[in-house]
Amino acid sequence: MEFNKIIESINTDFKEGLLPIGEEAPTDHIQVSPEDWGELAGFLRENDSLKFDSLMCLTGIDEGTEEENLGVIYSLHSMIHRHKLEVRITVPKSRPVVPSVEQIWRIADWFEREIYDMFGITFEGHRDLRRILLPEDWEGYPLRKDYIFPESWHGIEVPKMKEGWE
Amino acid sequence: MVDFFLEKFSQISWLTGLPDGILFVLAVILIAIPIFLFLAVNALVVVYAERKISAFMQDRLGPMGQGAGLHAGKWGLLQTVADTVKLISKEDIIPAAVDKKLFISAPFIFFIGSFITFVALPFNQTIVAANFNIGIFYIVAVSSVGVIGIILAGYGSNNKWSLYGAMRSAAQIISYEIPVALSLLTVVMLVGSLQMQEIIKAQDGVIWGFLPHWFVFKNPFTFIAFFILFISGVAEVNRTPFDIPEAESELVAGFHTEYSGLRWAFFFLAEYANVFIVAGVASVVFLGGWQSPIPGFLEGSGWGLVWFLGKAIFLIFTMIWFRWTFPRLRTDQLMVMCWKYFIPIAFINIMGVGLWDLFVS
Amino acid sequence: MRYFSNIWQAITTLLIGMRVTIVHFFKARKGIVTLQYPVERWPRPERNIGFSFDSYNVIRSRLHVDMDDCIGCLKCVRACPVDCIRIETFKVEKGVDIPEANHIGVTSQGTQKRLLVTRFDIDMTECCYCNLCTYPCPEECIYMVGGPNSSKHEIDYEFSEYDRNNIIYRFAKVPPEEVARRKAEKEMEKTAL
Amino acid sequence: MGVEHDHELGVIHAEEMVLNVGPQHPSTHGVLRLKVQTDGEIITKIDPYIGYLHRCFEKHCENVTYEQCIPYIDRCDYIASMNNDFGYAVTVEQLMGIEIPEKVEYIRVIVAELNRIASHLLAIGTIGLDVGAFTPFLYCFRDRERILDLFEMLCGARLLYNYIWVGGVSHDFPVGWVEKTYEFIDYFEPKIHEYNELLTYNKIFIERTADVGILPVDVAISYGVTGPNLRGSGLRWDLRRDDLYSIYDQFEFDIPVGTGAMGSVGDCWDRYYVRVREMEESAKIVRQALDQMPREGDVHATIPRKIRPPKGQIYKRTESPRGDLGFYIISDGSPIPFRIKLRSPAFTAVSCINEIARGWMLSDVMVILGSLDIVLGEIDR
Repeated sequence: MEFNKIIESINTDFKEGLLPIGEEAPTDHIQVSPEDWGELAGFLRENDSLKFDSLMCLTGIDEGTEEENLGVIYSLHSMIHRHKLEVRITVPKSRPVVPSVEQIWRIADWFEREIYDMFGITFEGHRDLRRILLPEDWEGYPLRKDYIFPESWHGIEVPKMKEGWE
Repeated sequence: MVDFFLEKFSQISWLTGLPDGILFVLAVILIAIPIFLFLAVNALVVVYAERKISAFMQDRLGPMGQGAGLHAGKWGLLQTVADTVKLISKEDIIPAAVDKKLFISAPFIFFIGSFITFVALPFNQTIVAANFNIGIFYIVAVSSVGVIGIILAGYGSNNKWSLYGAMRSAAQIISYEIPVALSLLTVVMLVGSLQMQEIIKAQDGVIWGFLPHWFVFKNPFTFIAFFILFISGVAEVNRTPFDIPEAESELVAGFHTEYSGLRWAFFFLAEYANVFIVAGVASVVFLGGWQSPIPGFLEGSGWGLVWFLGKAIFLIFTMIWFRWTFPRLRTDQLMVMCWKYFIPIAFINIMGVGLWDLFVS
Repeated sequence: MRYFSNIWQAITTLLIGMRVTIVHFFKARKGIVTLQYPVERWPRPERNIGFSFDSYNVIRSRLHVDMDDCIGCLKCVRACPVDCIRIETFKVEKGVDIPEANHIGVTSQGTQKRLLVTRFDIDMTECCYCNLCTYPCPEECIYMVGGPNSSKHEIDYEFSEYDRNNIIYRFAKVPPEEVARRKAEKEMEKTAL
Repeated sequence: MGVEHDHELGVIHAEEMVLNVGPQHPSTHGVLRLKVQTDGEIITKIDPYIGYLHRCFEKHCENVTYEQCIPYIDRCDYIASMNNDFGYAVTVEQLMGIEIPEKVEYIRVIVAELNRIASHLLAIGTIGLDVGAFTPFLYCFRDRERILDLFEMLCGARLLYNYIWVGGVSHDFPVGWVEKTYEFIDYFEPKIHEYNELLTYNKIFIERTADVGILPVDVAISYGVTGPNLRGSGLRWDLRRDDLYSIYDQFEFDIPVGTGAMGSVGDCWDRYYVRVREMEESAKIVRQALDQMPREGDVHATIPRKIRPPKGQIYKRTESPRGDLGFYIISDGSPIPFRIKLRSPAFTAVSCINEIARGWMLSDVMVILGSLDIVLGEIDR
């Protein structure tokens, strides 16, 4: 299905006027608010004409220190209809909470844990949200742009310089 | 053999004064030392053979020594010697959390289990430590003493992998005792004796004009019985495809995960002794032991030793060949194979041998 | 029925497998691929594996710098993804030899040097052998030894050492007292300003 | 392990045992740790712990230029570096809108398919090792070695190539390389028969893998499992055909899927056998590509001096030997990427292990893990 048709379908079948249509609207992705996302995800997964049954990728981004915004990008794909959709959600750094889609796409379980690990975005409703790549007691969220690398961890100094090398 | 030594002792004048008990112990020690040496040499040779054979089967060279310095000698001949030196000189580690008594005694129990089995194994017409009248029965009974060692090792190591290995091993060895005993029974039925030498002597002569009158060729049922015995024997000594107690890709090293150095060497030694026992028993019972493959040709006690060792070595080669060809079975499949396939077939075999003996021959 | 087909399948497939290994066993002379490393080195044309040495295009081995050709342009430093190259330079008169600093003014390609390279260190412990530094070099003075560069420097891929610091290669040929003198001069200039 | 006897009810309450498989274990294919809850030998729950090999790949990439990312990407899936580089290069090229010379496309396809063969050889060898067959593993390595020799001849490196660059490849193939590759393909195709004889149709191997660890298609899709694992579950889904990139439309090749020949669709044997079949298909592609490849032509022509993609973002996925290898690249117009996210196929594959290994025995976990063909470098990044 074409991107326009997907938008249309969401607007008509899910919620009237959820997504802007027109010149200024983005042509490759849809931007939704965290409040809508929980329901929309289920709709995208279940609706027969959309049927986004596979979550290809879940990317977290930190939009830089000035904007103070964190984002989550869902790359969806339908194995049946062979169309894709990119969904973006932006949340402020002060309250980074996004509804979890872990029970809709099972892979989101680990993808969300990874983003929680790296960006500190909390996924509401995730049944097992803990760090995945980093140790459980790691402080900070490394992929945020304002992350400062720790000098030491559990008393292990990070060697800055080596002998004979300034 | 004990009688033989006692008789010799009685001819030596200064020994006759000693009490009988001491003479008996002396005789036993004189028998035990060669067996022990044989076990050590056997392990050295079989380990080297295993390395080389596996290497050639896998397009490798195996241990080799070339160039400057003392590597492993020509063709890696010193590899196992070097191994031995390494094992002996290794630090003796007893992990803090193990059950010390069990941990220390386990390798020796395992070793004793295989060591005492050699007592009844005839190497040729005369060399047999004790020519029991219940030889086969003794071997079947004693060869499962080793499992106690394995269980103690697994239990005493205080390691989950070891425990898994021990439990698997116990189940496996106890199960495979049955097809082994049942297939030995077919021969016992034919011979009417449990004595090893009697069984070998019964395999004298020619069958169908050209084949040696070994029990493996005697009739179709004994032919199957031989394979059941051999494969169950392989299973009993925990070798691939039945090596689940030490399955290195699953249980790290199974029951001897925590062992190293000399203690581990005892497991190793006993394992290869067991390999020889399986090959030896199979060749005695089904392949005519010291009987020449061409009846009437190259007989005598010297050649008898050669024929026996030759047959045993061939079977050991086959076991090595198995090991480097097959994947490993799972525990439940191992049990299925034993209880659903080997044991029923072994029972049918016994019946078949009896009927064949009654009606055909 | 399945019972018997299982037995039959097991026997046949296992025997086929055993045939494969025994064929390898008896053909062992022909098919062995082992290389007995310290004695035999890699290019061994008589084995059916591996290729002859001449046909090599590139080789990833130790980095080497021909200091006489280095103009200190820092292109390799910028290309390195792991920051394992360190260069320090001093401005000198263009194209003039400085014998006390072992400095040759003109490179083999005829470029006149503007800079005296007092430090050119490569930490091979950090090097990831990506070869990215060799491409941008305008004078082709940093390269991986061996392969097409074997005429410039023979192959050296076994440069193991007991001390990590020995794998930091220092290519600059300027004597340390000369470096110290120039540093002091620079300091003087700075303070004079 | 405390066993507690409840005499009143006449039942025995047995506690479950927690077993740590890994991080150091012979068959976790790296430093994966599985916290396994077992009831005897039966698995009741598996909780994978990853991250022991975390190397901050994504953070690194935010600090180096697009060219310098490639050595890091090599090290993600270190078994199939060429495919990783290929995916990255294709993604950045699409972001920049670069056209690639035909010869470069052919070289890329050839090396990527050769690397796919090498990766699958490792996969089928290690599954053999996991079930206890040592010899097939060494046969596979013997043949993989020849592919690595080809790569060494091509670019000097044996494992981490940095050969495929954005806009081209680092340099042309050397004299004699094409002939050597032909020679290898001629040598390799009959060898597959040998693996089949020794391992694939071995009864014990079939017993160990068939009907074990069944991954149904819907579960596979929901878990994002892709590549040979998904095809093993019976879905004909291959990005080389279904989401075309590069020049894969010019070759004739089959996409093997699991059929449940030895057990049920989606079992370990199917996943294994799909890989064996895929090696044949890759060999076919390499042969066709070698036949069609223009011998003359420059491979440097389109490499821009400085890779500086326009502001924007892209998600592109390519078929690596393990499945969909996706790159999400956000560019802010500078030569340093704003964000690179690598969507790793092995990451999704290992996430579903609890689903498919539950209820099987301890020995089966290793087989299932082997049949999923994971590379920890890619999972932990």
